[in-house]
Amino acid sequence: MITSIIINGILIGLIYALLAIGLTVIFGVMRIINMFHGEAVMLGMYAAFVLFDKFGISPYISVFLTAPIFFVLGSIIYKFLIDPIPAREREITSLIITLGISFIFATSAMYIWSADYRTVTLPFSQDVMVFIKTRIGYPALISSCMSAVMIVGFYLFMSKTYMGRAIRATELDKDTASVMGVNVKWISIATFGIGVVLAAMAGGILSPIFYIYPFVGSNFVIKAFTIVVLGGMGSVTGALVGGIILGVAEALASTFLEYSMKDIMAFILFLGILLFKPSGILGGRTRL
Amino acid sequence: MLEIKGIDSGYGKIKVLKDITLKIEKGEMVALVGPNGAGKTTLLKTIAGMIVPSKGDILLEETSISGMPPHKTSARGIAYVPEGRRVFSAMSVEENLLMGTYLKKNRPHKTESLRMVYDLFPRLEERKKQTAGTLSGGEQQMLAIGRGLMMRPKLVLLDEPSLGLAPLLINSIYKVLERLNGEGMTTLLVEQNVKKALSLCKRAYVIESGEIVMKGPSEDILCDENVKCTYLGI
Amino acid sequence: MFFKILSSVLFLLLLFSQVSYGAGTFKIGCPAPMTGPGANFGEKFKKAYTMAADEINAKGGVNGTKLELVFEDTQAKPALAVSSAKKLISSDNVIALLGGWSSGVAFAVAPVALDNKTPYLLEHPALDDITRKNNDYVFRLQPTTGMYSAALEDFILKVVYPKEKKKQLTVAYIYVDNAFGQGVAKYGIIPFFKKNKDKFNLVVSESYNENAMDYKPLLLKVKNAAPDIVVLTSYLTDGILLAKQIKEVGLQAKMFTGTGAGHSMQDIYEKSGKATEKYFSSGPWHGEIKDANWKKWRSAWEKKYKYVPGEHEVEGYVAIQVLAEALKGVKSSDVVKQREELKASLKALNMKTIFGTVKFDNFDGYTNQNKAYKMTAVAQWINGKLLQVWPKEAAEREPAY
Amino acid sequence: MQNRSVKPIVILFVCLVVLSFMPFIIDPGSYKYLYNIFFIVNVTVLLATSWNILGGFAGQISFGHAGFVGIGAYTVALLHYHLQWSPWLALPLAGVVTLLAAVIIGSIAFKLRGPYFALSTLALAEVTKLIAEGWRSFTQGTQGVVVSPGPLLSIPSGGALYFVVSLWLAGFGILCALLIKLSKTSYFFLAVGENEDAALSLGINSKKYKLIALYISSFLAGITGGVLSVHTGFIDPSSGFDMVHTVEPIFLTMVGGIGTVLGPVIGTVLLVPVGEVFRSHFPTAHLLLYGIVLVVFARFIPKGIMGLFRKKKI
Amino acid sequence: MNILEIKDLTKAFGGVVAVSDLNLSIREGIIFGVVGPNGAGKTTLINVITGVEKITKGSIFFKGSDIGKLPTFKRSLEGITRTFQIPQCFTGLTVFENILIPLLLRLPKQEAQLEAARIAERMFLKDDLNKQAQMLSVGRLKLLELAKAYATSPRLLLVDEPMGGVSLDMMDSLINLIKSLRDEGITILLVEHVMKVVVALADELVVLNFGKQIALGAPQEVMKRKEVIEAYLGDEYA
Repeated sequence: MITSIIINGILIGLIYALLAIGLTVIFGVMRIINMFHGEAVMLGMYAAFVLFDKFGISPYISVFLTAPIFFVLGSIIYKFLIDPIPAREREITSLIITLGISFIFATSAMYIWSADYRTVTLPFSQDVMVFIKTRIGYPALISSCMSAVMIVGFYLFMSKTYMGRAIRATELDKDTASVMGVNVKWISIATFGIGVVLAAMAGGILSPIFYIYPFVGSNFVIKAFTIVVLGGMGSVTGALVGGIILGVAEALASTFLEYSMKDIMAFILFLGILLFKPSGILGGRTRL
Repeated sequence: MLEIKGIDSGYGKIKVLKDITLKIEKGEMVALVGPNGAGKTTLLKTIAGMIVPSKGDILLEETSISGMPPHKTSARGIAYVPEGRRVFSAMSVEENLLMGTYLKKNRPHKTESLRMVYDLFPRLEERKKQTAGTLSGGEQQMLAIGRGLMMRPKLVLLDEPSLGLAPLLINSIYKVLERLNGEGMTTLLVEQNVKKALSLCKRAYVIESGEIVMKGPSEDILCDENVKCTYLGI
Repeated sequence: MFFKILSSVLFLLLLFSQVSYGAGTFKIGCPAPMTGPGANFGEKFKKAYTMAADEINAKGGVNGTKLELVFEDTQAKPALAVSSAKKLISSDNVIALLGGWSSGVAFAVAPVALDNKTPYLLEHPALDDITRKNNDYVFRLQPTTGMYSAALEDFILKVVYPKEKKKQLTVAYIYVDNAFGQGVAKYGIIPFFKKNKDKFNLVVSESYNENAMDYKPLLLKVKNAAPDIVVLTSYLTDGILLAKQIKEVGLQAKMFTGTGAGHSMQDIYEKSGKATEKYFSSGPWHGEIKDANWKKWRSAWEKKYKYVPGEHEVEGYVAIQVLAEALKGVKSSDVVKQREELKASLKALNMKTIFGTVKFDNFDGYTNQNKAYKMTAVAQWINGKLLQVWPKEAAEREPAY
Repeated sequence: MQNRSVKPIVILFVCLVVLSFMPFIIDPGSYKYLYNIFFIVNVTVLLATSWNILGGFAGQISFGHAGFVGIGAYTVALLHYHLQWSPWLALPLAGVVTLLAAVIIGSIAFKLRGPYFALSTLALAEVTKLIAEGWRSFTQGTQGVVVSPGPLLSIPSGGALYFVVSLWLAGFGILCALLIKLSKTSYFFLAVGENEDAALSLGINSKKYKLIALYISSFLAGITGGVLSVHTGFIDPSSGFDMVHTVEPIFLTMVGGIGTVLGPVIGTVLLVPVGEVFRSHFPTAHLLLYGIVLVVFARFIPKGIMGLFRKKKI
Repeated sequence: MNILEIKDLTKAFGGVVAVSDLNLSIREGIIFGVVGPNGAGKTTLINVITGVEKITKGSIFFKGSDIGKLPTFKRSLEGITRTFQIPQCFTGLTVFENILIPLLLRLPKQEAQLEAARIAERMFLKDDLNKQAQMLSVGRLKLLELAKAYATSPRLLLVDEPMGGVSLDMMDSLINLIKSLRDEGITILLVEHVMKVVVALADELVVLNFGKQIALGAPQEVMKRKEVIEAYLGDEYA
């Protein structure tokens, strides 16, 4: 049973990590806490649902089709609502603005899709494979693997492409990045867009194994925050490690203590890291 | 190459530079010296576009670049090598250098540029995978200069390249600068190490409290009593 | 200056909101979760109330007075619900309050109803304590959490236990950690299995947070205990995930049963990808299904809303009918007196509805509680249909056990 | 000088006394909903003021006020439930118990600065909520606890009583804020919030002042929770520790003007009724409208309403 | 009598040694100059004396008692105050409030206000009294730094590059101001780059390079030493 528990912990941890990445990127580069992160996940789930329901496109494919739309959405929000705020007020004002947007998104979703619960039921939703005596459902397996691929892909984007490096450079030193020829303003807009895309993609990938309703976003936010802190703010590998540690720790706590203990476990981890290594598990400097 | 006509500049309402006029010819290496807080860095930042001057004009090859954001001035060929250790600390050495080829026009020359920098600073090649933040001060300075050179600039603005370095390292960095100047690179060098800077450059400007108080050939400035007094207290 | 104007305009708006419009109707206050996680249920009840009220109004209303429904969003939060209830009572002058979906909300609203001497009719919040507080203004027509398992207990003792021919059956119980889940656990399921210790061994009994994403560690633990019977008390979303993940971890048992709520909603079958096939669900029944009126109502519902109604829809619909019936006894025109008359009339009510007979009694510590033990049933999911299988007299088909 | 510091206190006192007569002018019996809104406004003023003392005066942004409110609310509810205390009598204790909790919370959270401090308060608030959910034998878990307020000094519990009590508690909160603002301490708060390193180098014991701000803030927030629990007559973890209690005081203070005594009051008086009116007039769309109001306010007046006035001492 | 004694002081950041085995004694009532090229450890020395940075090795005695373990604010209350090279003012507050804050720690409000006005006048800040600190120029901010530090009634004042950004005409008055502070009996540790200022002010001068002391003595004499000129001005100068 213990191997099964750990394997399952890792699989859910990968999904947790994907949920956190959009948040950590936006916070890392712009020091903005995006309060509508959960709602972006929710919109991603609905996008996946609609494309699956109407056109039969698998969420694992449609996340790539809808990404440009979410990029534009995120960029517009940053360009017109957050960027014009004077820097001195931005840290907290952006909190209110993104909170307001979260209300707007959630209610709009209710008007568009009603408050009904939706699910994406794939043709192979009941199929199971067995791996080291652990039964893993295909949707769970594919979603976790997709998460891993996305995280690795994003890591490569951030380390191997000019744009990715420009984003990191901007995060580390705006002024110096700008004299390298980086249009810092545009990179900030793009980073916000990317953060929203990552949240929406996480939603899409989550849709086959979770349920969807307009207010589902709030379920993910605290989890995502926990991982951002565990892994270190702004760090992609940190989010991955943080997600897996959280997944496994929760699984172990819920097995050997009581199931309801797992959340307390998560917060004890959270506080412990904050107190003893506020820069996150991988710690040190801001790293990728 | 570069012509600055009577600019005022500063941060917000604080005026740091007053009526600065300055000229650099192509292929020239000019020093800008002055005490801490005199406005040297502010001037470089203004040229690079990080600060918009409130008055006056800046011309690069006869076109005004005044008020242009830094990513545009860099596209026009200005490389600003910031003071201190402003390398991208969490990125590797090679990633730092590649940031120098961020501009589209420089991307095709990526490999040659890297080769050139690694030839200039073999230390950097040895440590290309290392995180920049873990380099020693001198290596970070080399990295910052190398990164600027990756931009294949027409004009390099060097901000205190000898800051906090041991004499040996300073010498090796200065040798590189000399060699690059010999190859025709135009440079504006800001230095607190007056003697060094003046020995390298033929011409210099002295700035104090945001004003150019003296300009001319290096030898003249070195002999000036006032300068001696400011720097040596003699 | 702009803000001064804005604030004075808003203040005026506020005062105008006090003016009650549409006088000459019976206003019924409906605090419901219209946004937030319970919004789906708010919509269900809104449909049910509206359908019943429209039918009554089409026939000319009650004694010539039409019914008017006033909705307020509670987000399923007790504090907001209290605020809504106060507003409905004082500024909308409603004659009675309805429902509120969740036990937590009803628990908080009940004292407000008492303070304002306004009848409060519950059709779904099930926590026993709500009608055990000697609160004379609170009426409940449906079974309490403690009654939810009445039919299930009967079914397990009379059908399952004899059939298994084992001395002791092992049972795993998983329930959602909220007022409803706690209520069912505390008043229904756990006491039942403890009382019959000789026949059953409760090997796992754990609660879970309703927003959890991953139940597999819990289910693996259950699987490890290899129970004969798995009892689940869940809402919809958690029910769906549980059903899917039970399949995934390969947890097998002789019997899976829910206790109403999520497990008796059509959604759970479809949205779990049919994972609840053969699941039982025990809770409030879907109404007197042998009744001709029930059949008529059900086809009318399906025609109007294009889906098969469950317990929530029946309860909501019947609640309005019960109120309408009781309102026949209201004669005066002053709302304060009307409320008293309505209360008296509700107390005297004995009415046959499609949900069953509704009569509010005081018994066993309950006040104004419909003796609804019999309004529970065990139903089973077979081929996408949840049909009642127990008690025998209300069965639509034989249980597949 | 003396006059200048007494004047605002006198004005506050006069306002409170005048407003206390409101129930004689507008009948609480027939305007229950209006009084309900008044009550919510008063309580929210108290909570926003409490947040402002910590976040605005001392510059320590807290994401954990829901935790304080929850602890206060549960103190009243549990004293009533276990020991049959009158909830009214338990009210001051709500503040005290919350303050004691803040001693523990502060000793952990103040090891950190800036966003890390904010996040740790968020985590600590969640932990207290999980304890309230998990410790069923003591807190009744998610089932919640009923509180029946009963009369206060033979004044029957009802709209008028809630209004007057909440009004004076809000007044008490504003008075605390005023006294701080008019005292020397406010300068030390400002110094610590603006630049902790500079403050330390000038001999200001920053930890002490951060703790003072936290203690006052938590005491007021705990009382807020206590009153809410008395008014609602019911408390469960999801409503006691609702994230709204964290988020609402922050944006109301921001809208009104952070760090000023009047800011939280103005923000609350302006926006809370709007929210309530939206909610009852547009049961499904109110969050959408409220969201738009938030975005517009933050986008166009990022410094808050008090920021529009040049002189913003109070 | 020595007001400050530093014994075998070492401060390392990880592997980098900023101050190494330093021994210093500062007599009461003098201006003690500290010079050296950038990165020589001057600011680190100030940080260690004020307790912003913990000591790696060694000890610090202030008026004869070991203060090595006291927190920054207590050292300030004992009489050790500093100014920052990059001014650390309360930027959102007015100049007057900036000066008032340290005074409030030991005076009643009214007296503190009078005193603050007096200090502002003395520090040439009278005209800026009601301006927000963030509106000041760098030079004025340096004055404000000094005013704030002076308001704590220090016995030992550590001044980190007061002249940076100060206009030429202002420099002389500033020199006189610092002199007058010494004449009041305040011991001053002065870190400065502008040599003419150091030479004009310092009664005693130490030159640091790479965290080590390379010369100590009267300024005129020290500045002539070969090793100082090499370290400070470039090796070929001499």
